Amino acid sequence: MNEPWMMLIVACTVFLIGLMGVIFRKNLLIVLMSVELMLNAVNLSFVTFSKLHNSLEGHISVLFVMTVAAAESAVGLGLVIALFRTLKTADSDQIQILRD
Amino acid sequence: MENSQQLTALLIWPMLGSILAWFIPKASQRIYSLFISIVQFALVIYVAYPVITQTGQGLEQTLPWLSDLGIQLSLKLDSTSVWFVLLSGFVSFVVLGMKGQWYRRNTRLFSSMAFFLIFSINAAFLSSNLIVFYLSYEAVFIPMILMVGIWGSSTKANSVFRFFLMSFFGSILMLVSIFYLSYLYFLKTGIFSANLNDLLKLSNENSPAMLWCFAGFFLAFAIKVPLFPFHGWLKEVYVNAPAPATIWMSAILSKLGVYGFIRFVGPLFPEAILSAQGILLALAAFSVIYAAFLAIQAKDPKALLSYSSISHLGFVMLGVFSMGASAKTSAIVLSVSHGLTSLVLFYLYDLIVKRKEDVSLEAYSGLAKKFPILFVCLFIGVLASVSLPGTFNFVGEFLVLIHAYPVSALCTILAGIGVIFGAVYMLKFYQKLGFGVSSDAQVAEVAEDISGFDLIVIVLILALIIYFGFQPSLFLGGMTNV
Amino acid sequence: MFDSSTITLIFPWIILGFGIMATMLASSVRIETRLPAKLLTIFTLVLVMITSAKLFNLDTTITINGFIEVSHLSCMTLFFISAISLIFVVGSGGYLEKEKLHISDFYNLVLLMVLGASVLVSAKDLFVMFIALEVMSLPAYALVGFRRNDSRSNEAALKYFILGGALGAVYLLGASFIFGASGSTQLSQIFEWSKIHNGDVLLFLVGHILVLFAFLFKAAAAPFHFWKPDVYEGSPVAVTGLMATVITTAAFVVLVRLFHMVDFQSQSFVPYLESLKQLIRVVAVLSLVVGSTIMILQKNLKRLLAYSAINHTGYILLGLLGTMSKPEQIYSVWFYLAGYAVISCGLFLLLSQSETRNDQGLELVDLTGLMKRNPLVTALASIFFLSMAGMPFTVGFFTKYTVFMSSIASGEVVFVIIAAICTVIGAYGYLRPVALMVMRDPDPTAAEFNGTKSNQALIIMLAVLCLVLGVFPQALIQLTKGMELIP
Amino acid sequence: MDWSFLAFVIFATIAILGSLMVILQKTPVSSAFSLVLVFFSFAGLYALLGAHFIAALQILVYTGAIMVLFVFVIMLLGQDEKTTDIKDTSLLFKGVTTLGAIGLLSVFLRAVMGSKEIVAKGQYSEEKIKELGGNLQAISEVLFKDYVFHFELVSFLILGAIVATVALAKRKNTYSGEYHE
Amino acid sequence: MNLLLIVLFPFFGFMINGFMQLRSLKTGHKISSKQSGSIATFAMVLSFITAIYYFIQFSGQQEDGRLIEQNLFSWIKLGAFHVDFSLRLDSLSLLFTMIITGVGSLIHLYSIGYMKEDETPAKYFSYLNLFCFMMLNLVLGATMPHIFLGWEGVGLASYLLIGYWNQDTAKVGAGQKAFVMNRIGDLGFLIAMFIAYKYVGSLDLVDLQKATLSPKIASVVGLLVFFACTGKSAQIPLFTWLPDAMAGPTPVSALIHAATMVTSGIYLLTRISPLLLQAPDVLSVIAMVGVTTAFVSAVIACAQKDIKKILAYSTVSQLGFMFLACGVGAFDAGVFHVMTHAFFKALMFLGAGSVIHALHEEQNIFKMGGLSRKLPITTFTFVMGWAAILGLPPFSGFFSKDEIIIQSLHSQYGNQILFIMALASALLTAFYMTRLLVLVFFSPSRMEKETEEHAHESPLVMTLPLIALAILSLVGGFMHHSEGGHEEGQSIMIASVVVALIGAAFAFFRYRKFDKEEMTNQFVEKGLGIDVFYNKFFGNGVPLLAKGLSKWIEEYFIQNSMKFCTWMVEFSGSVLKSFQVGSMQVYLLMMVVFGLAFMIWILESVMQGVIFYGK
Repeated sequence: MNEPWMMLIVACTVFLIGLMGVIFRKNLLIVLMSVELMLNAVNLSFVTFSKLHNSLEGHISVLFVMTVAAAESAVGLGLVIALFRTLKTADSDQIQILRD
Repeated sequence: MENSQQLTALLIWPMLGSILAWFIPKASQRIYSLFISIVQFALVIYVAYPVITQTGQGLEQTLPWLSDLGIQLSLKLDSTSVWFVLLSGFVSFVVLGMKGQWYRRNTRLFSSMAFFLIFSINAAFLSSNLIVFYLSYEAVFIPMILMVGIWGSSTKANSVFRFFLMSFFGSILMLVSIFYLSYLYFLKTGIFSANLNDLLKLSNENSPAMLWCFAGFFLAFAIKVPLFPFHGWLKEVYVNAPAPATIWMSAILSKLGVYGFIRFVGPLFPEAILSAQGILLALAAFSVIYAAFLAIQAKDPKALLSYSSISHLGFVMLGVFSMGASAKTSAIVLSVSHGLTSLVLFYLYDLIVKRKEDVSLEAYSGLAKKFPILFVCLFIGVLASVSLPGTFNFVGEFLVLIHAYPVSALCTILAGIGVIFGAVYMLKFYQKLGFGVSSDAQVAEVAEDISGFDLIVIVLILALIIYFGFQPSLFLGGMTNV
Repeated sequence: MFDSSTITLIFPWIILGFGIMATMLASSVRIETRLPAKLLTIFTLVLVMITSAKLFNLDTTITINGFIEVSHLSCMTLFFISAISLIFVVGSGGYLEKEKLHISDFYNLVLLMVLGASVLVSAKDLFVMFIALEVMSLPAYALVGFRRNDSRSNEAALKYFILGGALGAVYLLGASFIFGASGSTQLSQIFEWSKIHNGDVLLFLVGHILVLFAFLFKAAAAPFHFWKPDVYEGSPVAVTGLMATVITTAAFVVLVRLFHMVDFQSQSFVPYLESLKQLIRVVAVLSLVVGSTIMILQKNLKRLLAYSAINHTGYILLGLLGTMSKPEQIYSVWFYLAGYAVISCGLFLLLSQSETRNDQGLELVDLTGLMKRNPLVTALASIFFLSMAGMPFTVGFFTKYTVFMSSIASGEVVFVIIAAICTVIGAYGYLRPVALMVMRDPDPTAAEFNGTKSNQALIIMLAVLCLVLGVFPQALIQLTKGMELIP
Repeated sequence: MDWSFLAFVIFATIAILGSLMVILQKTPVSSAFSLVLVFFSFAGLYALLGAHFIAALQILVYTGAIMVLFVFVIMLLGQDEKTTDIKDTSLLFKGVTTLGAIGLLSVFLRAVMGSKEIVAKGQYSEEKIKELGGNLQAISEVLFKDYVFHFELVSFLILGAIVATVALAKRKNTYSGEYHE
Repeated sequence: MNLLLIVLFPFFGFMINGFMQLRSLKTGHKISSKQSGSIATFAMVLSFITAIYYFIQFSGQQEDGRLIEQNLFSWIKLGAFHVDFSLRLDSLSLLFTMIITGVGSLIHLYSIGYMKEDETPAKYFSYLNLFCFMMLNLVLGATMPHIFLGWEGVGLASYLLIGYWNQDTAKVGAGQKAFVMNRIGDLGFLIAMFIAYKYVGSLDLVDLQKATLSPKIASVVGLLVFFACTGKSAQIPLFTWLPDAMAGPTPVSALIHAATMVTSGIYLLTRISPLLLQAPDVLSVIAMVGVTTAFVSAVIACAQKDIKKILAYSTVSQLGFMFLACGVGAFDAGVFHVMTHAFFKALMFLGAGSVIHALHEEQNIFKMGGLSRKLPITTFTFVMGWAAILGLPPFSGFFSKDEIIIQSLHSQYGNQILFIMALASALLTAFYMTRLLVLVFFSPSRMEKETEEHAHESPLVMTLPLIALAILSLVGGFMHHSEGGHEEGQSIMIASVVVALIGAAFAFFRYRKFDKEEMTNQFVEKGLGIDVFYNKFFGNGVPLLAKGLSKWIEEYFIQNSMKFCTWMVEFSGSVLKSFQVGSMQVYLLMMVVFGLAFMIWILESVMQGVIFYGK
């Protein structure tokens, strides 16, 4: 069997790549995708730990995370659509009216 | 100590007055306020009478309030606090009789706030639990800010803010000190308490922590009094405040600081005071001279009076920092006399200003001829302020200085020089207002001389000032046995 | 697995669930008719309050499957959250009407949010926490963006959503690390594990810190506070009020649980306690400073209140700091939360009555000279502002009092002094609107305040509550003292 | 060098490269397709870990549902042209972000090294799962026995998501301004 | 008979007149000077009669029995500190009482005429009575604070009377100057009391007289008390207020600034003489200051043109003589000179008042002349006063002044310098007094026509006191029973008379035919620049210092430090605010950076450096 920490490294890397995407992509859709990436990475981490512990909690968690991810992306996309209606853009640079 | 249930009356009555004020029609607010305050004064006298006569006997009352937070409503009227309570009762009664725009604009709010102020002041003077003291000490801000803000002469908010922020800054650090003291007490005994009697058990400790706590207390009270480097807020507020607020501030609120020093700082931190006594005395003495200089150059008469207030309170602080029972008593006497004097001066100044507004004089001059009786009264007030022998102030100032002298000759002499400058600026003040050729010939018909309530009250106070100038034993007798 | 006794324990949630479904049905019939939804919501919340009040006399803490805890803490918080929401539901009708937002969905979302918050405060499992957090947050995102045609509202919602989503993922990563380290997601088991664990704790620590970050974000503690002013400013006032009360309360309950997740007596975690305290110190001080200093520069009232909320977060963290070594002091945190919620509930309801001349939201200048035009509102607003500043004889004083006391008792004098100074700065910020209202002459372009009688009565009630609690806080303190934290 | 390791390396590489592509692609559509790639490789990793049910769900839920949603919205909003935002972002910003990510990664790496010490204490070993009749069987049992509360809660989550999305994304404001009672 | 009566009569006078004045302001009813003046005078006469009663009582008693003490009430009692409010009459205070009430009565009487034209005579008389009341307190008080009460009280009355015509701010300013300069001296008094209390433990005069202090303390106390006296009695360095004080009505100058108040310094020094005798150094200081003052002010007087100013400087000079007497230990001689000086100087002031009255407020002696024909009684009485001040036998001044000059040489503390300076001062005195006399009364008239025509002798109320005082100036010298003539005193006596005559003759011949204004040395006329110096240094310096303090410390330090605090807070707020850029991604980045920092920090501290530095 592979060393589980290698799996974790993959998870962490993907997580951080997702984080980077959230931070520096301006297109809100890509930002949302990056969030999905982060959640996926977490899933991987859960499953790995679950395997390590001989436990099913991680698996169950993944199920819920998936659901949450779906729900979240639905709401997020709804928000993007609403924003697009008022501002005609999906660019995060355009939403800096509220500041200071 | 005698257990007494009457002390709460001193808190309940003004609170009641504050609430009921909202249900009184505007036109009769002055009468109402006068009534409530007279009854309140009578109550104070009634309650205080046994304390004054039976020397050394105090009244005590403890109500459980927030015992789980270490707060008890322990009230104590002893020979230290009784004078301050009496003074505040008297001053409040006089102030509420003053006529002015506060009885024309937002009247209900004014009376309500006034009684809330009286309530807080009484609570502060009576409480022997430090937290309750702090609570009331800070509650005083609220009506004060509103008064200055709403009825003040200027809409400049800065002065109010400065006053509030500086005082609040000091007092909140005091709160931290109180907490820390009660924490120390907790470490010692396992009980959380902020009662003065309990905390006094810490007073013989001489640790850096106590020094820091002292600093917290010192800052709070030094700002309130105010002492030299902490007086920056004072002038603007005094000048902009309406007369009642000014009188309250200079006659009573500054005494809150003095009282705090006498009641709490002195007993709690004897070691700290002794170790810093030189600096403290020097600060007090310097306050006297410095404020006198400021008063000399002040253009606005009210600013002059404000600075003179700082100067006189410097004397009081000199007495307080000299330590010792006699010096303490002297400081109390001077506090009371300064309270009465500043009451007279600010009161009369307000009357003059009102008259001046009535006749639109460009500058103050030669008014003595037009309002002779008013100016006779003012002159006696000025004399009291320069503490001429025969006035109450002289007794206080003399006692303070004579008791401060053995502690620090230099500071006493420095403060004594303030006496000279006191004469300079007060005479300047009087001369500016009263003497010279007046610029308006028709004033006499338009504005009347002092009369009615004003006259009665002022004559009464002046009579008191002179009477106590010769017979101060009332104040001295009760306090020697403390 | 759910026997009858368990059912009674989770009865409030069941009611909430049915309420949500009923409201949804009611709203789906015709979207213009919102009275049924509103009544249903009120009815549900009242029922929840009653049922949770019934659970007050529960003398033991019951944990259902190790996931959900029914205790004094959770019942009180549940009661409290539903009461606050009830006040908002009752009080914000006029506001929604005015803003043309009055649709049934609002009530549905509020109920969902309450459900999430109420589960969150009872959650004893990292995963329940996450789901409940999302149940609470998703409606909150929608509510923030409820003014769909307003780009500011949209912007606020999106910011909140993206940041919330990212931090949610961070939370999950942390939770997975904790799960990896301890083998469980249940707090009680983690606690047990921490007692006996002896070895490398790095994985756990990283997970724990990540989890804490996520909830510090929800609680808007600096430096995780950035979203708060923007979101407050962009969202409808009633929603801001709900966020300031319900979400803050729930977030702090969880935060407290998370901070006390491990047994600090345990050998492996002894050094960790000190570091954790350091973290709280830094975060608390940062929150205090950021909140108070930026607050005094604000022109927009909601933004000001957002920074004030950050400032308050600092105080609560200070109380939390006190509890790290003295867990019995935890009541100070609860008390602070309750007091703060009462104040901000009143204040936000009051603000929701305003009618400004522009869409920028209520600016500070809109309050100019309010006393001459509307003395009642001025009085009420002053009471709330002074409460926030911590003036005596208002509840704000005792909330600060308990928090200071709690951290002094843990020897954190320096931080209390910093907090005290920040209080002064903050007081300036709260006094500015009061001074504007009281000291200035009326400005013809200033805002109008028109509320219905019932709303006014509600606000007056809250103001009186502020004052009453400022004089007699014992009852509330006694209640909060019962809210012990069980690991 | 066994096969599973090789599979791991392949999947892991695809996953990481795919994620990098997600955040570096110019058009949202290509990002979305890169994401699909990542999802697939993740499914492979799950399978390697013996979580077959999860692997299947991964494909179904993510690729099947979420990605479709994304692509749908992309098309709805007409976001299929190239965006240059990645270039517009200042180098400093990107640099700090990358540095931060690397810093975090190093911390995480150090932390997950601790996983080597983990002692399995759960009851669901591979043998046990086999005994129970496979991964799906075991999960279902746990899910509907112990985690029923979560399950119910998640249903409300979905409900909330629906209501929220509907409330947000409705095209016309149906508010008429008057009460209809 | 009650000792209190002496004090109370003037007090009642003050109260009655004061109330009448206030009432008249209300009703508009004018009170004539006759009405109010007779009340005031009556009060003083009653007081005088009481004093005479005690005089008679005392003269029938032995030296040591001449003491009456009357404790009125306990004034200040605090712990160990105790001051009674009690009156004490002994021969010294009786003498002063008699001077005050006697001369006071005459001057009150005179004032009735003088203030006839005044608008508010009741106010004037009430002030005058107040002054007498305070002055009597000063001399009758048994304790230092009581004396201080009177001491400050007379200062107050002096202030009020100098600035009596308060429409004129210059006059008010003169009063203010007097009050403030007195107060400077009073500070010495106060501190002397503090020290005395510290080392003696009591402020009762008897205790102080009995006390034996270390020479150092005694000198400090003595010096401080003397400093107080220089204020009240217008000695160097605090003498400049007295010439300005002539702004007040002339009877006031006669009473306060010649006869009574200014001599209270002598009274005080005499009172604490036992203390002073313990500190010989102080005595020599007092003597030096006294004689220097006498000489300097005599010089200044020679250059004055204003009749009242001449008299004022003359008063300062004579007071210098009295201090000289005290300084050489001859307190008796000093007190004796106080008495004679009270007679003749009051006489001269009143005479001057009569002249001024006749000439409608003309005070320049070079605009007078030849008045002897118009004002015969005034002239005659003035000549008597002149003779007295010159010390011509048998006038009163002869006895007292010569006593001082003799003592300045022959006393235990005397020396030749003092003697020579005293003689020189006497010479100058003779010169300037003769100059005054000749220019006013005997030289050719230099008046304007109109004033000359209107000049007439004063009414009886004014001349009567003049005559009475003239008689007193003549016989006053015999009231003092000198302890026999000194052998060596004879020659000195003759020398001083000769010196006086030389001065007089010189002046007489110089000014006999004077018909134009004399060109005096401006520097000398302006008081040798001392007053100018004070004005420049203190008059401008204090406001300048005040302005400086208010600008540099108050504005720049106090106010600006408060502003700085506000600025600091606002600045840090705006710095922190600058993080709030509005972009959620920047927010997230900052959270990541901060989070990373926290994480590393925590883990480093927990794991003691295993994260990056390895195990």
